Amino acid sequence: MSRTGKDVPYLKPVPDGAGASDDDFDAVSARRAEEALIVDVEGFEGPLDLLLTLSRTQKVDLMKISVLKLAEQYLAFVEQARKLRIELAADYLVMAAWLAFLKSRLLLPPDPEAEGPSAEDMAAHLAFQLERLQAMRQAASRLMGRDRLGQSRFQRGAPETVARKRRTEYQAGLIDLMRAYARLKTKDEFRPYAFDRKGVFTMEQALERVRKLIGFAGDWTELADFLPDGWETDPARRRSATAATFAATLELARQGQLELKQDGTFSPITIRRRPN
Amino acid sequence: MSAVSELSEIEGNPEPTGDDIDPAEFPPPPIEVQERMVEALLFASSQPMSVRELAARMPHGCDPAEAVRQLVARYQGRGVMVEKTGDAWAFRTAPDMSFLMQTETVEQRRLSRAATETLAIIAYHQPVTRAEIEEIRGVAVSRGTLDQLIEMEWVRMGRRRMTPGRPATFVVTETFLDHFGLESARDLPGLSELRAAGLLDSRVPSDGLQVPLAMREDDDDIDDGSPADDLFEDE
Amino acid sequence: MSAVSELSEIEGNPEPTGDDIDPAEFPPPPIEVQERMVEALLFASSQPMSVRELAARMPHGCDPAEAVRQLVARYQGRGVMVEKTGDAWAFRTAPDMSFLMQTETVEQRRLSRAATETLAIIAYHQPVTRAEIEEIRGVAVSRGTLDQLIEMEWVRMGRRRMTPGRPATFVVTETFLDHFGLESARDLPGLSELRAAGLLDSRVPSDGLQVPLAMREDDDDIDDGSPADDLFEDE
Repeated sequence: MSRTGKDVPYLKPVPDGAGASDDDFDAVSARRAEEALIVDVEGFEGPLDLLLTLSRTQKVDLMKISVLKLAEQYLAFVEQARKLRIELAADYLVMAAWLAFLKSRLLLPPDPEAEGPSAEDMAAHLAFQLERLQAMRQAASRLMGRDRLGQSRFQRGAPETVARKRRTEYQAGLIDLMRAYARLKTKDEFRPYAFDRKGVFTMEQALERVRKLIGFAGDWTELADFLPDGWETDPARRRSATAATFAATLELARQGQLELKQDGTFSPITIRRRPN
Repeated sequence: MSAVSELSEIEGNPEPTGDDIDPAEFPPPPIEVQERMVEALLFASSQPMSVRELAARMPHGCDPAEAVRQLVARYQGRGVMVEKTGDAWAFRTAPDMSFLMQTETVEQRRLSRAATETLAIIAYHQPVTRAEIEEIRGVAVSRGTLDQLIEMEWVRMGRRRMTPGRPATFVVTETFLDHFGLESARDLPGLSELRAAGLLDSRVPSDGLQVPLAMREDDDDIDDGSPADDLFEDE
Repeated sequence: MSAVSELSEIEGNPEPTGDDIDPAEFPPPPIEVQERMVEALLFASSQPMSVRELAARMPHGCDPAEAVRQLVARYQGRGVMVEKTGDAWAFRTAPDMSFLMQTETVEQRRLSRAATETLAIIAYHQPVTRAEIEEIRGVAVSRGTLDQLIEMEWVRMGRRRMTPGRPATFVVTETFLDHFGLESARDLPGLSELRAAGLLDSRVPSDGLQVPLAMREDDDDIDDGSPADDLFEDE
């Protein structure tokens, strides 16, 4: 520990057996210290922090700290706070309950039947935690005391920024140019092939239609009878509908839903629902 | 120790306490140390520092002018140099190292179809007005497309056409001819040549592609040289 | 020559530029010049630069690592020095010159005690989970504290711990190392002593041993008890 309690007015070193001291001054200062501690409770970062502060009054290496004594100090602190009608946060009371439990277990002879860690283990872990917290505090303070950038070490005050130049090179060859020109001058020749959606009966449409109708057509029925209404007269539309319907029947035959039959080359194709 | 008292220990960067001592009683540090001081000060400062400013920051009795002189000499031929700006001094990158301070990224991009077509029309029909380009392409020519071609220095403004409104015309540049390996725009191949070279679809009709047009009579002979800025205002 | 016959030539052979020259064919500059290059580059940047970043900016075939080595030696004992931070290098003023720099000092956001302790715990115990930090400090870690450290770029999320709940871990950054003048996290003061003393054990012990954890912290406004994983989903 780099500093002892003597720097802190309310943590005047308490002589061993402080409570029993005859010296009035010490007794008064000890009481003041306790009161200050309580009043300053807001300055603590929780019960562990308070325990660490209290542990310093033992003036021993944290490894050798008496957890029993620490528990008593803490409980006395809580008692004192109650007397002064200072409201303590629930955390502090939870810790008090835990320490009271630990204290009672430390005082009682160990119960061989008891489950879980022994009171000594719990005490040892608490001591370890306090030592570790203390070590981390010291580490933090050493870290902050280093030659920090912007405080004792400095970076270049006027960094020279790297200029980022972006240059775009466009590529175009004479060929591109001439093709572009040819495209423009022959625009009328290159009429894009426009797909005539109105005159096309899709296979999806045909599938849907045949699936619906095949249930009613129990006997062999000509494929032509499945063509949708209004598609039989116009040759282009009839061709599209026939092709789609034929493809659809092939698909359904593949799925095992219907059978196809053709008596001879170019004779009408007939279909029927596949008997179960 | 309280949480509060420890804070100052952690955070409060303890100031060197020697401020009370009269600095004049102490001899200045050796000039080598002064040079180090100037080096650190110039490095960390965001602004060039004058000798007077340096003196104000250095211990009593220092000779920053001499320290600067030595520092300048020390950085002679280094990657950075101590340079005087007005009456102040600063570190700067050595001129021959400045190329390291910029990164250039070259991006290869194909010219857009709109730009290629516009360029082709200008090349084959120059001088040509914007309205004529639009008529040939069948779509409006965006300002960006022409700007891009002008920025690339492939196209420039030509003479104004002596027609109502005196529209500006566009012509191709020497840079364009260089880039495409042409001696003049008249060397642009015509249709039959393209077809002979197997570059065109045979479906292209023979009268579809013209050889570059001769200059039109009605062009304004007075090249006023100034790019027709007003041209773009209607955009 | 007809334009057409020239076509293929033009197409297949874009104008030669200096850029096409294979840089590998040229020997790298002598190491003295490379040292000057590194000097210029590190001087120009306020942030540390890695050897890889240096190499990317230097001509092909250079050996920035060797150049840095020579530069470090050259600046030994100067007013500025070449410092290593993680894998990167930077010029920083020599610490013994700090007394000159009072006006340069950046007013830094005062770190709370909670933040300072949390930072130290992360540095010495990294990678460390929020639960482990809480176990060490004995209080809940507020979201604000970690946010502040992350915002300062001193702390970042590390890999998730492969334990139930896959908690996120926290580690310190290169910016942290740079700020505190550390070459690596292994150089933290007193690290080996702390480890030897067994004080860097951060595992959360089994239930029976655990000292009650305080759930409140002054600057915690949103403590819902769960680690704020959602804030850092990109990790």
